[in-house]
Amino acid sequence: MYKRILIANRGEIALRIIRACRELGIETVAIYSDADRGSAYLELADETYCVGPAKSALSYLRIDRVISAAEVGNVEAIHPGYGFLAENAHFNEICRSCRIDFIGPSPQAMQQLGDKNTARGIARAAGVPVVPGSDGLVANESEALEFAREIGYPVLIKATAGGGGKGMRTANDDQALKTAFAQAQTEAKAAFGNAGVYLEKLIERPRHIEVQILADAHGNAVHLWERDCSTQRRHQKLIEESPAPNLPEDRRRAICEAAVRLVQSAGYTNAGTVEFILDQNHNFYFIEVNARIQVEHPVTEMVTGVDLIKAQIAIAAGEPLPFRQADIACRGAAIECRINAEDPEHNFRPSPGKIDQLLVPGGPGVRFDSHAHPGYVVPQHYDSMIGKLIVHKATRAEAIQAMMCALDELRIRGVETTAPFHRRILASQAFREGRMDTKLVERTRFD
Amino acid sequence: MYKRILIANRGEIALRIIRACRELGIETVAIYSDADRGSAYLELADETYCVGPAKSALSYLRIDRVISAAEVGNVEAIHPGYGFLAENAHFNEICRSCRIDFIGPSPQAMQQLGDKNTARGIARAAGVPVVPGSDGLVANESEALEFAREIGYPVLIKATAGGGGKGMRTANDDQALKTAFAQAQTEAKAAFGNAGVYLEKLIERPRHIEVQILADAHGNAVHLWERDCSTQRRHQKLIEESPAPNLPEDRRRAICEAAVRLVQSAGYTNAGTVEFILDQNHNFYFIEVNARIQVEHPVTEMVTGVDLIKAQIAIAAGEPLPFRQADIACRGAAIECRINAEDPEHNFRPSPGKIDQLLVPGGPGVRFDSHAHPGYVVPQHYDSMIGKLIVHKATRAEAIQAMMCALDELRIRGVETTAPFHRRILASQAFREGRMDTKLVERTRFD
Amino acid sequence: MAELEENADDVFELDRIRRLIDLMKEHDLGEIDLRQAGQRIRLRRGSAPTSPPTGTQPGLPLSAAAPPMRETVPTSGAGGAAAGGAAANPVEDERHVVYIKSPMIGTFYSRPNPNAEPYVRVGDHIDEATTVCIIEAMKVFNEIPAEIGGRVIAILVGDEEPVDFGRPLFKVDTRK
Amino acid sequence: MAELEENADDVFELDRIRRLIDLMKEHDLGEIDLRQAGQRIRLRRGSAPTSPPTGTQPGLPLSAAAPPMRETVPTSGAGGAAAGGAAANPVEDERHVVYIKSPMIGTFYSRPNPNAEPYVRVGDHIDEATTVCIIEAMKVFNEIPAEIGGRVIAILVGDEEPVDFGRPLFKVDTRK
Repeated sequence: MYKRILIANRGEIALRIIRACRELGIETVAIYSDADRGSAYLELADETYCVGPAKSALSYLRIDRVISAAEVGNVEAIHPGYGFLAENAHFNEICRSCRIDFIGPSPQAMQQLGDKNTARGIARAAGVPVVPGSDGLVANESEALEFAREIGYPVLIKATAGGGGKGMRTANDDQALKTAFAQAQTEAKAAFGNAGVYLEKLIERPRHIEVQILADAHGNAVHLWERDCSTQRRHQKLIEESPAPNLPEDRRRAICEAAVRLVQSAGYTNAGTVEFILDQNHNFYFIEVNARIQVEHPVTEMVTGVDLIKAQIAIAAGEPLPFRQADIACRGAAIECRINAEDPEHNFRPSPGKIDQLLVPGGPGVRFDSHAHPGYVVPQHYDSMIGKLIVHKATRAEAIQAMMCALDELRIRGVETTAPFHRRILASQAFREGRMDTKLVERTRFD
Repeated sequence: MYKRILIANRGEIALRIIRACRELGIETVAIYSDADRGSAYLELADETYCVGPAKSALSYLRIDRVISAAEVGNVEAIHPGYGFLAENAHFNEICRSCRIDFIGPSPQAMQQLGDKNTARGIARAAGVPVVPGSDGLVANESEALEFAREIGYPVLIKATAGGGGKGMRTANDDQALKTAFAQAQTEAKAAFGNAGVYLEKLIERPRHIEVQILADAHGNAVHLWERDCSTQRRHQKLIEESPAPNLPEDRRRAICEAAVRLVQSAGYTNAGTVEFILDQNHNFYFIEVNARIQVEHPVTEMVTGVDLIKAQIAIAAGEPLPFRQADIACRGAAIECRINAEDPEHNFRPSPGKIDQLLVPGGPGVRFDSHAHPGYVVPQHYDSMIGKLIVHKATRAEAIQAMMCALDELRIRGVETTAPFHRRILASQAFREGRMDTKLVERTRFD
Repeated sequence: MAELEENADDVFELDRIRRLIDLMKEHDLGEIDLRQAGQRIRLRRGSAPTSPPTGTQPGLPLSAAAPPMRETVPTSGAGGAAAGGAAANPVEDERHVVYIKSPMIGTFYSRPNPNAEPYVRVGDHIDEATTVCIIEAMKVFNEIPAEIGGRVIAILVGDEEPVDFGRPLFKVDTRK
Repeated sequence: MAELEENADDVFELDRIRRLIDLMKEHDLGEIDLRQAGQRIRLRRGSAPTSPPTGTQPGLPLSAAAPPMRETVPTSGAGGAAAGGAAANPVEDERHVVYIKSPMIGTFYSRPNPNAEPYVRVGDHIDEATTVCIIEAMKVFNEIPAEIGGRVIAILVGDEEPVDFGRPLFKVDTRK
């Protein structure tokens, strides 16, 4: 096991990793920017180094500065957390070339799965369903019609050079496809100077289901069940939970096993998340692999009892997984709410500033992962998350109830937070019945 | 289920009960004394009433005031917490005569088990071992010798009117007994004007093992496994844990089953704790029943996943237990440290005052049950406990390590606390090897 | 103020300054300025000074420090009743006004029975032994004596309202 | 209080002032003004001293107000380095003293190689282009230019010591 690692991150995930290291008896080197200077969590590290000014492009994202801190700090490994350099294959490679372990997958696995087409290919080869699509340009209307009939309507027509919805059309039948195909080509040509379009099956009201996996360097890979992260706002996850509600047990096992097959095919090691979308008939389609620990990892920790950060470190240090698939039970239900310093009453605008008062909920099954404390100043330079409130109870209904109580109990003064918004989502009929999809929040008015 | 209950307590246990009620959708009426006026936890109650001045004899212990608050607050039941009126059978009876449910056992069960001799009798009848003793005065030396040979040396000679060690002697053989018997009689006569003494088997280096039980009004009773509370200082528990280390599985099952037999024989309902002492050969002897929820209940909650406060309320409301014995697994290991506002460097003198800073540890499996917050003033009028730090991990060794980290992370400024002392105990060889007995702390110098 | 006078001959006594600051914070004072026989302690909170100080004015009364000590006596809901203990209000211009507070939790009754006259009305003169109300607790009707003499200037709770320990019930002007 | 009484007749007793400053910072005081028998301690927080107070006694130095405004520049462990940003020290009487701070994390070298002379010594005059040291980061030896001119009055880190971003390296007197 390592004696000393560097944490190339900040805030709650830096604190989370420091705590795991302390429990493992591993010394920690923390880095910080000017904006995080003096943060209380830094005092828990054995050594701290300032790597630059507040702007992350000049500090947390500067590979040379981070590596230099690792050299000055004389560490054996770097834990990248999430965000910043966590999925930067180049950084990953530089770490290894400096004889510093990167706590995550190999640069090769990271790169392969980071490329959407390669990842789709790996998935197909592993027998993992992907969203049916033309996998290349559709030359003309008749080819489009043929392909649409093959994968079934509704379909989505997308510009190959596209972005921002330009050159994107949906079609529910042949007639609509004919019109839409021409429109999409014209629009794509006008917008990007490239009329090339391709076809994809349109998944209506999709759910976002992801599977936590752990794979060691000895060929062992397991899943730690799924998380439902459908409760999003503009592609930002708001509420995550495990297990996914209203997911038949056979589908659940199928999706989890597919995730394991995929990472094994890719030679992937360490912790990772395989993301799927799930249609309303419980068909699942592989989307991508997140080659890092994720914000929402605690919900999985609560239901499985596995410490994912410690597992990451042990795997990177070459240890075999200490459990097999059959050992990993999913007990009860866990929900996480991301508490962001944002004002839900004003279009979620950031609300940085000083936290004057912080009263944290507690009791059995309540966990608050946060680096904030009374007097802490939420800097304006980074993402606005100030904590993650996690609740674990015997059933989903109890977890929802406990989460509502915990949100009511959480008192933060000095900055606005998303807590009241979470409260309203949890109280909604749709959420309580587990009828979330990724657009639920955007199309619903929560009172 | 109840709509509204009163909490006849203060501090962390009042907060614990309020939280449970909120999760159950039960309204709460909190009472407080002048000294607790304005405490943050009171804001989580639906109604609050001041019942008197700081002195508990004039407030929390005043049955008439508490009942009056219950009437004014129009509640259906009272949760007494621990301490104060929790084991007052008279209060229990008055509640019922006022048609207010007392959340605890019946006054009859409370009274029966509150009387040591009756309780011993019930235990014997239920086939539960008690500490062998003369169960009455020993008339003369020859009777003493006969009895001592019967129960085996070493024995303890105790004054029937005794207290504070006066008239108490130990003897390891016949010769010593002859001397000690005479001395004890003389001393007892001098100290209490009553020379009556009785004999008891002396348990050397005893461990304190207690079993958590739940019994409903429908004849169902289960145990929730044991807690080891041997780590005490002057009969005050410092550290509690579950499961008990170094307790062979067959003995463990025997002790837990004995506890269930005992409470069933006594017609006991609600939550309770059956206390045993365990000798170095793992023989166990019944001591007493604590007819209340206990300070250390969270360690049981962590390893079993059962919310004991909610269970208490449901049982009092007449609901049957929602599980059977076989459903209650004990997973991992949990440890609790009582964080008291006391100065371990100055003979544990109380250290009341204002908490200027409070940084609380966290992460997976770490729970801090406390009503304290930055700015909270620890009143001088009540017991000095300001919080309970609980850690739950897969193994005892991991739990010890995590608890040490959590104690290091806990930062309390403004008052002295017992946290550093706990840290030293946890680091000791004796504790780590699970070789605690009730005198370990007193005879050891922890560095 | 008593504890402040203990070291009155040393304006630099830190504990006193700390306590003064506590006072300022508690009472949101912008400034404290204490002078006495060539001694002076002046503390000011916040940032920009409005006008420059104009030298020592002899004879500036120390009682300028009094208002922050005013006891706040909320008359609102039961949960927010005022601190118990001394009933007297120490504010200089209201030193003659005291509150009769509830000695127990229970239900307030202003009259012995629904058809009777109230024990006291606003304007009534009372003495120490006058029964001012009944508080019912656990079916016992406790007659509450005034324990002070004076003129009732306000009745602060309504009939059959729940009151808890320390809740102000009557406001009394104790001037003869 | 013991240490205060030792120097009770010295308004410039540093510990006392430090503690007064702590009080001011902790409680956001704008000003403290203490006088006794011709003595006075007056501390005022915030940057803009509007106009000199008219009550100032002749000969009483206003510089007693300086300490709270002094930028603290710890020269201790890497973790406690001073805030980055402007290198200039704003204290009035030290406005000519500036710090050269490390622009990166790495290892400090005072000389180009172990056998060479140091780039600069205390007392040396430097200009903007003068190389003052090397900071090695990721095996790259970065020559660090002074970027200010003046006379080196202190070297704040030792050879081969790790330095991080913003760590003060040299203290420079910029007066010509």
